[in-house]
Amino acid sequence: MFRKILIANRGEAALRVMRACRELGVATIAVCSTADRGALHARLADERVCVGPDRLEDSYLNVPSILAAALSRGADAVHPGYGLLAESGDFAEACERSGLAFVGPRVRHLRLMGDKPRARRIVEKAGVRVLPGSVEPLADLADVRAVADEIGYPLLVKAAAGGGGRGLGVARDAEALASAFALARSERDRGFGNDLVYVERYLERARHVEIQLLADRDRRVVLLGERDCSVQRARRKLVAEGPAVDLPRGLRGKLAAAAAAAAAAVGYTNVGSVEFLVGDDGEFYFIEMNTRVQVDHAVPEALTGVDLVREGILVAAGEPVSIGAAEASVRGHAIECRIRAAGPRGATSARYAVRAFHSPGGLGIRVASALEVGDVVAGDEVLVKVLAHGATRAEALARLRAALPEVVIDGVPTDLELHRGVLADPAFARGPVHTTWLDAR
Amino acid sequence: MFRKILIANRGEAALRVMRACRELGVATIAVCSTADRGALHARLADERVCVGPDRLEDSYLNVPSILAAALSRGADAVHPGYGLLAESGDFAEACERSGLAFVGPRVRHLRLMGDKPRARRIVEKAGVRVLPGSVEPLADLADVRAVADEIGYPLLVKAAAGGGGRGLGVARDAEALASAFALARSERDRGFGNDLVYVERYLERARHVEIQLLADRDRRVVLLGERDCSVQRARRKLVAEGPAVDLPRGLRGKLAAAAAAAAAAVGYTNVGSVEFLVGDDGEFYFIEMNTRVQVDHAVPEALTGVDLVREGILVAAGEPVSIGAAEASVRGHAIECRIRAAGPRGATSARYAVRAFHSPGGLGIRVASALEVGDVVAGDEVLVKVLAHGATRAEALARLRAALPEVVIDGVPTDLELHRGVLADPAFARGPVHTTWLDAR
Amino acid sequence: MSPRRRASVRAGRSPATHAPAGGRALFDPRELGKLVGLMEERGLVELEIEGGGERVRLVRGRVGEVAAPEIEASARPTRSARRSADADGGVRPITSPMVGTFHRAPAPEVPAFVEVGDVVERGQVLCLVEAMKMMNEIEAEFRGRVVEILVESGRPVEYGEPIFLVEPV
Amino acid sequence: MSPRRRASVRAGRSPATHAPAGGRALFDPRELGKLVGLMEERGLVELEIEGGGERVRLVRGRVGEVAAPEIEASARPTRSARRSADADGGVRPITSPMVGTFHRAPAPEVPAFVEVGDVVERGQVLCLVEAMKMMNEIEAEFRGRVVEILVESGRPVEYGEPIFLVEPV
Repeated sequence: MFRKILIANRGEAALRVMRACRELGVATIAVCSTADRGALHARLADERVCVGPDRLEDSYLNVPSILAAALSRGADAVHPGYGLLAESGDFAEACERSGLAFVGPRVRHLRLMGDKPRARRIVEKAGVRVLPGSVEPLADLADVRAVADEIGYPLLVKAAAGGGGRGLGVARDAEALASAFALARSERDRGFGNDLVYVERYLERARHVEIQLLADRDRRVVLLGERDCSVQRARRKLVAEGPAVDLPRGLRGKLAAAAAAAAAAVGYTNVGSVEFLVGDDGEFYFIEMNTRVQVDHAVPEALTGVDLVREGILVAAGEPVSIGAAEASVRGHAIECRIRAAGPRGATSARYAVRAFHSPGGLGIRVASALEVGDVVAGDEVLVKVLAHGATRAEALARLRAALPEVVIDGVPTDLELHRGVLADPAFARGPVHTTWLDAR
Repeated sequence: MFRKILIANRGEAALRVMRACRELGVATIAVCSTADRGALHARLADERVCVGPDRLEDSYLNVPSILAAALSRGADAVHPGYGLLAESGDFAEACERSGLAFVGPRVRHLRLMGDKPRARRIVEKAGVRVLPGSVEPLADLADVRAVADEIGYPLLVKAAAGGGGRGLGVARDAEALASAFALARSERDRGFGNDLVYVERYLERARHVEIQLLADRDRRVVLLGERDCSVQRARRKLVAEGPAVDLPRGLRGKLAAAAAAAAAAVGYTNVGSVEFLVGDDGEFYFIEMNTRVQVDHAVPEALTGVDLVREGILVAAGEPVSIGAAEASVRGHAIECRIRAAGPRGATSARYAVRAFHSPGGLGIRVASALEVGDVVAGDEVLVKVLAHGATRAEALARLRAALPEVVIDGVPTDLELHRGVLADPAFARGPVHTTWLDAR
Repeated sequence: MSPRRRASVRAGRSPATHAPAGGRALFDPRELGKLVGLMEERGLVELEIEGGGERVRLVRGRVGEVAAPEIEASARPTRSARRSADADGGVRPITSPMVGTFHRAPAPEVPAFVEVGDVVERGQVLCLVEAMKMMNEIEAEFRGRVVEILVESGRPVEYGEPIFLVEPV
Repeated sequence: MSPRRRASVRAGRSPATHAPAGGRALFDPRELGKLVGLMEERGLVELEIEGGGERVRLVRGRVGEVAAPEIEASARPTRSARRSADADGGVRPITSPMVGTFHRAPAPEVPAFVEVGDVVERGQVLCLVEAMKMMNEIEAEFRGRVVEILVESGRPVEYGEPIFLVEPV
């Protein structure tokens, strides 16, 4: 087992990793920027290293500085959390070159699944259907047009190195294609990506369903249920819930088998999830694989009782997965709202000081947040995640509806009302909804 | 079902009741003192009524004012929460005389069980063993001495109207008896009590085990598991956990049967729990019945998934209990720490301003608190309850050990370190411990 | 259970114009509580802030054993709080000494005890507050002219809620 | 993920030049905390700032025994913070521009680059910071006398951590 893990993240993600480390008796090193020296994650870790100035690129994305921190403090592993460097093959490789274990999948998994067209090819070869689309990543608008003519509209244009709903655009006709292409390419500037794009058929009426899995180094894959993340605004997930409501008969098993096949195709290890689009006809298509702990990992955790972050650390340390069955038993129903700061549209540079904060409580409620009074938050930041677990969907929903009005975040405009609207909407209560439902609402 | 409930409480207890009301679609009225107009419970209720000045007696214990608030705002029921007026038969009676439903047991249950010697007699008649002690409440030291000579030392002297570890004293010999008697009588000043005391044999090496139950108006009693509350400092509970570790074979069933018999003896309805002292020899003795939702109700809730506060409201509204079996199935293990402000010994009037507060999170963690930055808290107030649930005791304990270091309460001295010490103590980890363990540690 | 109180500051007279700028009200008790916390923490005895038409001055001293000063404001400006602020030019509120239902007249179809413009004498009955089926007479605490009646007859009132504004004469 | 920052203030030069930014910076208790920090650091008992329609006045002193509790959770005074406080009489810290391991000498068994009392020239190598197996030379930013060496050789340093105190000469 590791003795000391550097956590290359901040906020709630860093706190989540810290908890798992404490349970395992592993010491923690937090990294922070000069602006975050007093932040919660920096205060709660066993050690704290300031790795650079305020800008993300200079601190939390500053790989040499993070590695120097790990090495000079005697860490033997690095946990990237989720977000930031979590899916960077370059970062994982740099860790391993420095003799530090990377808590996550292998470098090749990050690279293979991070390159969307390549991931499609691999997964398709493993017998999992993908949406009709470009076989190779494309760099020119002319090539994009050629593929578009072949597949037909509407089309989705994605950055090859994007993720989390960034750099995606829908083109309903040839005219809209150029701007969708430009949007996808702009993603290059955000991290380790290239400027290639990827085009595929766009399904208008579909659900977004993910299968959670965990695989150890002996390639034993354990499935931990699915979650439906179809409630999205502008492709950003608002609500995740599991199990998915009213899946067509037999489909759950097929999705699980497809996810396991996708993971097996690359010999995947550690925590991951496989995203599918599920059409009204029951057909389903691989979208991508998330090669990390997911932001909404609390949903499978609530359903199975398995601590995914803890298991991920154990697997990275060479331990076998501790779950006996190939499929963890799922109990009850869980729904999670991801509540964001919601500044005026377009004002991405807005900053707000938190004046009061109260986490809701109650039976079956789990809250994830690193918010503190006095924090200054960005206009679109995730502030708090509130999950409700119950024996049935109705119970989980009732608990979540009762919990949201108890969230107090003074000083910051949030999308709490939007979440309350979703939970109160008969269409959501009836379920299921499509990925386009909320935007059209 | 009720339409509008006045919650005659504040802080975390008021929030807890509010949640259940929201789930049931019942409107809420908060009461507050002039000092609490901006407090969380007052802000989160649908309506808020200031019922008097800052002193408890003038506001939260001001029965006429509370009832006037309920009547003038059109409430049809009053929920006392836990603490304050929750076990006052006079308050329940005043509610009912005003045409307001009291959410809790019947007035006679409060009166019968609130009068400790009477409760003993009733329960003894129902076949449940009680500790040798005074049959009648005593008013004179001379009478106390007479009983003491009969029973022998060590002895426990209790206020007949006390509760929660207040007004209790141990007398190891005739000399100590006078001061224990004086202490017990002082409890009279704290609420609705009389100045009578009650004397019983003191068990040095015993565990404190409580059985949770819920009974509807058809006298159907549902048992919801037991919890061990033996970790006490100066008779105040620090830790509650369920199930009780290593109970002698067959004892769990006997305790449950005794609790059911005690409840049946008075025709009890609503939420309640029956306290027992369990000796090393496996003999057990009735202590008292708590005729309310308990402060540590989250333990049985975690174990059974049953929302006790919600069920209590339903039962008060005349609904039958919704749990199918006579004994709810218990799943996993739960441990809860009750963290208090801990000012310097004797400085009960100390006040502290909360400068930072962070609730721990994580899988299986439930936090209950109404603390906010800027709050001014008293030197011995319960600030936050942290519960961990896991599949096994070891898992629950590991989760709780990891959660406590994440509790941030700046500006207030707390007993967090004491809790951490308990959780880290091999004697506690091995379990079980006696009620005197922590004080002797 | 032990008493809990929120730190806050007596809503003093000092701010010439109470104009919270853009939701960032300095007079938010929470905000003031933080300032007081800061003072305690850093050993300040005096703190004065002015800006955006607002001014706050806090002076710390020993007040019994409680460090935090007295309390009188609420996060959400209630009617009572707002009205008190108006009470500047000599006009004083008369508040309800109890919780109950406000009645302007002793019975339906009967004239109200007082109307706006009336001059009332000290001890004169101004209204009834019905609590627990008892009608309680509320008397004027001083001689003055009724400037405004803040609560509608038949509506509930809380403890300390201003019901009349009276200008001493 | 979007950038999150804790409210903070650039370590200003002096109160006189600390112009409130954005019209609300000064009112933030955290902002004020920084000012108080400055006062403590420089031994000020009173501080008044005016500008942009804002005014802040802080007076430091003792208030009986009220609320002395040392609050330091959010700002566990790190070595760097404490040492900066010493930097009074013109003494200035030299901070590490990178994360790594501090070395006073180019190799074991070899004399250190500098000792306390040495006068160093601008550009003179003061120490090495080892990061990612690379030895990085840290040079003096100005001419001065080494007053104190704050970190033990072989110990890790973080970004911005003061490692030398140097008195300009």
